[in-house]
Amino acid sequence: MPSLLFYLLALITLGFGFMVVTGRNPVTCALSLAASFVGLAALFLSLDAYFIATIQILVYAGAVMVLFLFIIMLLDIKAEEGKKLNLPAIVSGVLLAVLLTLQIFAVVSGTGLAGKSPENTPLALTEAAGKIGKAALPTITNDLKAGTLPDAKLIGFTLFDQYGFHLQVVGLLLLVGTIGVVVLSKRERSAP
Amino acid sequence: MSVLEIIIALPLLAALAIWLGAPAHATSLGATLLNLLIVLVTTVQYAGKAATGLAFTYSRPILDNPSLSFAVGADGVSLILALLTTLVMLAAIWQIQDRPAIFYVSSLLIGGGALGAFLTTDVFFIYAFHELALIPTFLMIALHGRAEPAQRKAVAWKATIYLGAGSLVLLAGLAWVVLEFSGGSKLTFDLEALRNQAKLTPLADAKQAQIFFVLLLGFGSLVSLFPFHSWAAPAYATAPTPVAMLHSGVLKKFGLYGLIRIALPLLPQGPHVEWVQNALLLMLLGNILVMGLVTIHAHRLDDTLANSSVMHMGYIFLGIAAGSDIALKGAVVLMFAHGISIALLFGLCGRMRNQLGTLEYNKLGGLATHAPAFTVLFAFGAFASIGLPGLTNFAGEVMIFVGSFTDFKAGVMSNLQWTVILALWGVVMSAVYMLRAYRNIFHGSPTTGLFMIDPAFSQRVPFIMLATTLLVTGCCPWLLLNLMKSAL
Amino acid sequence: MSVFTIEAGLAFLGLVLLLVEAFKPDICRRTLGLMAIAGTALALVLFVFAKHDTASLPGFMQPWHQLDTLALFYKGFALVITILVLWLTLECAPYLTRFTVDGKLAEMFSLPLIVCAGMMWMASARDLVTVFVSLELVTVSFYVLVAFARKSAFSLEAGVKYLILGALSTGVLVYGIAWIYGATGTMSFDGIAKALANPATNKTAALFGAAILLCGLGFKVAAAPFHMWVPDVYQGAPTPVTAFLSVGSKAAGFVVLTRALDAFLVENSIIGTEIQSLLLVAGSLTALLGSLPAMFQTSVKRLLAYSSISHAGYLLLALACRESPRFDLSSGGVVAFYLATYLPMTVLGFLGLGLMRANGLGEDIKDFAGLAKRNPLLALLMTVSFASLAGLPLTAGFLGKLFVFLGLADHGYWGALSCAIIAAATGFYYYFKTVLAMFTTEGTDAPALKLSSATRAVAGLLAVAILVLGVYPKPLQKLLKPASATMAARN
Amino acid sequence: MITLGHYLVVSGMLFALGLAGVIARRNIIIVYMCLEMMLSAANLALVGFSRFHLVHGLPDYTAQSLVFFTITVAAAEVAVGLAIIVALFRSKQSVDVESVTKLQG
Amino acid sequence: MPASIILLLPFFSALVILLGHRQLKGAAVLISVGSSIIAFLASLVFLATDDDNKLLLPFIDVAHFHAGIDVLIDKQSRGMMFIVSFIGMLVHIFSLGYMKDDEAKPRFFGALSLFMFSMTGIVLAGNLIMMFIFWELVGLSSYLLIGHWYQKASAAEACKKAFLTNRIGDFGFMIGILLLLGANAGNVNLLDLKTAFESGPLRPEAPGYSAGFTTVAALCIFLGAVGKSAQFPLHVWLPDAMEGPTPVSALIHAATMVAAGVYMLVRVSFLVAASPLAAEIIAGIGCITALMAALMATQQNDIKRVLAYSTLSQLGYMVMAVGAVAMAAKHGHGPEAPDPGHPAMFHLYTHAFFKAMLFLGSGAVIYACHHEQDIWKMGGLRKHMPVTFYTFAIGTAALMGFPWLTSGFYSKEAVLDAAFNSGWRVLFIGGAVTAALTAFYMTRLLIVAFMGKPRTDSAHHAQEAPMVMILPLTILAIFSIFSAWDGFANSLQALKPSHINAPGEGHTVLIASLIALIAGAGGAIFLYRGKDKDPVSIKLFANKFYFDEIYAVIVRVCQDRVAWIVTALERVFVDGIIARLPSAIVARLGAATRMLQGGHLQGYTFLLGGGVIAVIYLVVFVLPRMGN
Repeated sequence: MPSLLFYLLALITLGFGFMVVTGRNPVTCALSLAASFVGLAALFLSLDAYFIATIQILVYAGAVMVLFLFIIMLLDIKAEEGKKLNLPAIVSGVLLAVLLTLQIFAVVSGTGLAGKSPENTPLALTEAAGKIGKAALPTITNDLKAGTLPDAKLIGFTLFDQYGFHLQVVGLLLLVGTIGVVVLSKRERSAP
Repeated sequence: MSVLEIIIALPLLAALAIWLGAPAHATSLGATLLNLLIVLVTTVQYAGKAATGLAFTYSRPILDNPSLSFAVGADGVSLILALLTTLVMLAAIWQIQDRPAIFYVSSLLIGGGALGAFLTTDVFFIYAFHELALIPTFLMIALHGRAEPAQRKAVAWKATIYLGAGSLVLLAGLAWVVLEFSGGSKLTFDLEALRNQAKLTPLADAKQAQIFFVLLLGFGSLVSLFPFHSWAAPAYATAPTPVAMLHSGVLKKFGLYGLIRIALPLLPQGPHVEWVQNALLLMLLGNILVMGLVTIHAHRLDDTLANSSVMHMGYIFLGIAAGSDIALKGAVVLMFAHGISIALLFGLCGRMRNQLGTLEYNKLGGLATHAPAFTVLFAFGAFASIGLPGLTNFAGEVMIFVGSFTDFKAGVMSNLQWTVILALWGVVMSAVYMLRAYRNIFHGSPTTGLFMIDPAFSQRVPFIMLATTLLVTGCCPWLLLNLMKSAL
Repeated sequence: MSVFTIEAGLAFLGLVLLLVEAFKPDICRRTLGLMAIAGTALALVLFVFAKHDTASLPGFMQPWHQLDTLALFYKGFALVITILVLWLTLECAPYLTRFTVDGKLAEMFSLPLIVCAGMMWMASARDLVTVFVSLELVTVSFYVLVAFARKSAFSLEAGVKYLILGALSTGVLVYGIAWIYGATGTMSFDGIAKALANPATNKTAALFGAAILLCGLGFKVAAAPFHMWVPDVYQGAPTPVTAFLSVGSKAAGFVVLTRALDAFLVENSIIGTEIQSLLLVAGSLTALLGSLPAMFQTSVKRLLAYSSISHAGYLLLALACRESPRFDLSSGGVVAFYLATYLPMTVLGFLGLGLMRANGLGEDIKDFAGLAKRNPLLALLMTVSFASLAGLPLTAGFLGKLFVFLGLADHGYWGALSCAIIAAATGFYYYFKTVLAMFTTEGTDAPALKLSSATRAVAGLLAVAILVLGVYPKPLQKLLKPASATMAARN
Repeated sequence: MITLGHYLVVSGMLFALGLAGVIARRNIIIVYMCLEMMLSAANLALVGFSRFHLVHGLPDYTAQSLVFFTITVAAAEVAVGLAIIVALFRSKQSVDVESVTKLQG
Repeated sequence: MPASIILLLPFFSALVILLGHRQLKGAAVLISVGSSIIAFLASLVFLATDDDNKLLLPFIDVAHFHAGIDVLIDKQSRGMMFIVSFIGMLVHIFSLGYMKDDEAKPRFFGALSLFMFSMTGIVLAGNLIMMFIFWELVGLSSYLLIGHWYQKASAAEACKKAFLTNRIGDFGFMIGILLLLGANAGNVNLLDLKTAFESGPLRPEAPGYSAGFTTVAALCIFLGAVGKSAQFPLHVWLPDAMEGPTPVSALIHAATMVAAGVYMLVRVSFLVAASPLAAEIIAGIGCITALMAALMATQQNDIKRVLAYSTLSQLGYMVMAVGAVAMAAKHGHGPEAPDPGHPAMFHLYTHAFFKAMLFLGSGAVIYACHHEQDIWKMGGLRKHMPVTFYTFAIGTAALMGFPWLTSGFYSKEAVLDAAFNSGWRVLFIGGAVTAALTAFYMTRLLIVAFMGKPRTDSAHHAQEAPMVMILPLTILAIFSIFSAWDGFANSLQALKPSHINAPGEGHTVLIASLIALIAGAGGAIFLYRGKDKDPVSIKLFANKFYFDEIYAVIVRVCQDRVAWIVTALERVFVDGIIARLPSAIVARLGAATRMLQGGHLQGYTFLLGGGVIAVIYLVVFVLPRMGN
């Protein structure tokens, strides 16, 4: 992948992220977040994670952001303009962010992991077709043999073959979330 | 099932029964009296056995590894202390009048805890029972202490924190002991097993000294070893009478018992390593001389008694520091003696406070005229703590002093022996403050102080019992010594 | 019947109860509660008699679920605490309903069942994915439960704080998982252990990942410096939820922590010493930061929250002491033992608090004044509970602390031991401050406090459990013994 | 050449950025957005690692499964979280972090 | 057998009276007097028993430390026993009359029995521990008896003072015992100690012998005697002890208990002999006490106080004799080895009779004068109380050492002889001057109290004492005269030195003492005849050299002030550093940690984030470098 594109995408992600953090208007923030997530999704794409990129857009940039915007609108939250900024909080926030970034820099530069790149660790699709063996579905092996990465199929296969239990738990979790939302935002039927 | 288990359980069960609604006075008195009889019979049995080691042992395993069991067993030392406990308990409970049930319950719990601590042979339970006995002590000081609520709470807190911290240091020391002496395969809390291991593979002297010092600090702060004593005087001065009697008389002996029972057998060289010995000697001199002077300065009877009780601990520590067989036995005798005498004094002191409302020396005087029996009883306690021969304290003290001079080379005095000389001056000081108290309270014209008459005979019985004990064991200390035939 | 069936059934029962409430809105909340309790109790009974080997699980579960003693113990633990929390909810219902929407409590009976299932799954987790999903199931449920009494400003505030901080910790946790995965290339504990025992594994990345992961888990167990949410949330949440959080959630967190540490501190682990030092530091700090501020609390509930922090500190210290050859309990065993003793005393404490509230009293220490006169039994039971929390001998709390202290001393961690001792000494102060208040005679004009016989029975049972565990812990130790054995084998 | 390191640094910076936002912002909704950002940053790291941890020459899909779960869970969390925030707003007419400072000490 | 009767009978008498004095009432008196009579009879039997050293009762018996109630029966103890039981019996009988009207008679007689028990114990003690036990017990009985009229503040203070002063002496005594015990392997049996010092491990030739040790031990033991026998500087209690009833003064504070110190010193004379320095100090202290007390006595107006100072002075004599004999032995002037006689013991023996008689006589006077004790308020009693007067005069003569006729003369000669032979001439001169002073103040007393005209009504109406009081006086008067006779003294085993009738050095001693007697008595007659008030006034003597005042200052400064300071320091430092400082630190820490829980979400998130960064820093960047 061209470096330039990576830097562009990183800039989009981090830049809009920065706007989320600094934006005074919640709506701006929400929209910036959506934009940042789109950039992130593109980074996922550059990492050959097409399915993840898709649901990042669908779920995050789509559903979650809509939810945020909806709530912001619903509550009619004003911008923080009139409010004083909490200067110590800002300073400490920035300080911690800088420190954390420095630490991550140090860790990344200190590990051998950092050297891996798409160029020196290419996907080996056709060999994989042989190695995956019979366990996988034929459609996956066929795609692999054809030299395309059946990303969604592979994730789906992993999820439903191995992580069936987890899926159910997550399903339960979503249900709990639903119940929670109902419980927490339900209006009182009878005034006391 | 061992008879010792009954002895431990009886007061605790009685306490429970009272909490659940049994008549407090009758139940507690009956249980204590019965317990005293059982202990007496057991003691006589033990003396008759001519056995020297542990007797009446019984063990109920609780954990395999770490090996922990509810094990009871008694030798002469524990029986002497059990006897002390039951005697003081009986007196303390007997003298309670017109008080809520919690007085009885707490007395039974303190006594029961003390009995448990003295009669179990598992380090864990020895520690545990003592803690059990401490709680009611705190509660009673805080709730029914003889001071303004805020002040008595402060006093109770001071004691609580001191003793709590001391207990934790002690716990650390005990843990260390258990770890060092358990042998390679598994941890054990069984004192006998630990002792055997200590005999088998004694530690290096330097290490013994370290562990001993930790134990000394832990046990010491429970016994108000100088400079960890400042909880004791206000606590005793404030505590309700039965609690003051039981804690100063009995429970405080736990720390000393622990040193004699746990620290010394496991770490025989501990107190003799130079730095530990010097530290101990300095501390006990603090008890004797500093606290002696502080006691002289006291202006109230409860202050005098409370501080004197702190002071006298110095002598018992001296016995432990000396470490010879005679001195240790002397220390045990003195523990018994001090327990009885201070309980007697606190009991009388409480009665005086009830009747007179004050214990300030300058408001008292001439009580002997109208309360002669009371005076005589007080004299027993006072002269016992002065160390008058014929009362038990003397036997203990003289044995401690003698025991400190067993390895004396003519012309060369060791630090220990110099300490004894200074400690002897403390005997003079205790005469000073005790006689001053006696003079101020009982002597003089009856018109100079408040009026008080002798309590009814039935209320004198517990004190007569204690005084008699002092006299009998004072004239015949061999009665106690016969229980400790083997070397400690 | 397999264990998994019971767990799934429990979750299902939660849903059924929701449906029951939905379709029969006028159902008596007591019935609902008793149904939940009965269901959980049934689950407990079934669990005891269920097959306890991995082979009995459905095939798709087998790679993700382990049924070693530790897991089984915690599953039972989760069931017991759930039953108690449900009971506590019933006890607290009279005042809780004043703060809930329409005075309904249905979700307070159904969500705990789901939480219980989540905790049981956490106990068996063999990999980080399972940990993550079940942990989140529990956490999200707790977001709801904490804010459940939302008409109370406290409950709502607690909910917001728990939400923000919980979500933050989730982010940290996932980031940590990512790095651990990056460093070891696997998410299963066994794989991580294997990779960490391999010197070729990148140490810095592994350390970084492990550190962040432990931060995330540390939040769940209230380890310093991630404990700051605990006092506020515990104080604000409805009392049953607080009890659930402080016992159930914390226990679940410790299970996962035990599993993770078993992997991180595997023999010859490249990050072993660092993580161990971290645990010692964090444990000491937690014990102190829990104990010191607790001295000044006036609210008993908040005090219990701080106490729960300091208990977490002791537990962390227990985890830091790995193999104790002269001990039948491994660190995991000690933690399990400690938690088992911690359960009855904490629940009893909260039960007392709940009963006070249910009788129209406050949660402050001063509200406890004269309790001994108003209800001697309750005062006695509370005293037992607090004595055990303080770690007084002959109560369960003492044994737990003793094992921890012994372990520390055995390994020669004197610094940590002194911190723990200072914390415990401070503990004496604040626990007995409360006990003292109960026995003071001033201000006892308040009316006598009546307890139903069922309440008395439950509270009495808990107190008896504290005392029995304190003097006869052998069965419990036996129960936990194979756990340590298997872990020793794995280590 | 773009390496895993680059992705990790971007993920780390996004994470740090989110953290800064969480600490600095007063509007709870925005705080919550920043939290989502942090979660996404973690996801980026996961995906990055999974891409370069080849199993049979393919990215490691177990890690991507976790990402999937994370996103799902995040969605549920957002739902519940926003519900709580709504409840807070209803009771306090504010979503400022300073409106929840009653519990302290 | 007689030994145990003599020892235990009074004990049981005391016990019975303690337990049942309310019920017994008058019977208590009879029990006590009866027991004293039986004890006296037993002591007569006892005189004929053989030497013995046996364990009577066990006390402490641990390891190599054996301290039982074991009696050492030899000439010294038999003789002393006779004195004690005899005078004890007489005092009991006298008290029947003297204490007739006292409400607390049972208490008095109980304490008297206790005293008899304790004193017997001292006399019979076969080892030093037992000696110490009874040593303390006589202290107790003395305390009880001095404080018999405790309602009087002066009596209450006096008994306290007596006990405490004795305690200081006992402090030294105990140290001495411990030193000997340590040096002699736990054995403080008197016979064994004697062997040890004379031929055992403590003899001067033995390896490791330390002269300093012997001296220190001897002096420590001597300190016990200083307290009990009221030697300078611990003499202050004895005059105050006269607050007690007069029979008590006679028995305890004149005849027996105060002599116990001397008796004890004689018992351990081997120890004194072993250390020349100690012997010199002992003799010196004795001489100082004798002289000083005699000087004080010249200016006292209280009849009992005159006698008390006289007692002090005579005790000083005896102590001086102990030291002098040991010194003389070193110069080769000692008695022949087998002679058990000791001038100190002999003087003790004679003194006991005449001093007891004098006290009882003064008691009779006080009784007759309605408890008037000031001699200047008496006068002319000779006519009203002739028997008392004559007996008193006999006692005075004996005390002055009226030559050849009285027992006092012989014993005093023996003491002066020992002093003369000691090698320190100053001892002898001191003794002679004391003799003169003794003659002076006793003559003064006799003249002022008995001669002339009655000066007050009470003296005017004085009547002769009743029979129970006269009888003991008479008996004692007889003894005051005859007790030094060989037949008497030897059969009573009085330890009369064998060379007593042959003073050496050309009668120097005899002449000196005669001169002293004449000078003293003559001076007194010259000064006091027919006077109604004291013509001489020497403040220093009257105020007892200001000892009480000095001691009061010492007590106030060294004890009370120091106690105050120590108490304050203890509060501030010990309590402050050990208790309040840590708790303050913890409290401060607690308050500080509480600040972390400010309730602000931003603060919490900051802490959480900061915590993560700190943990990362610690784990990733610090710990791996520490190389642990």
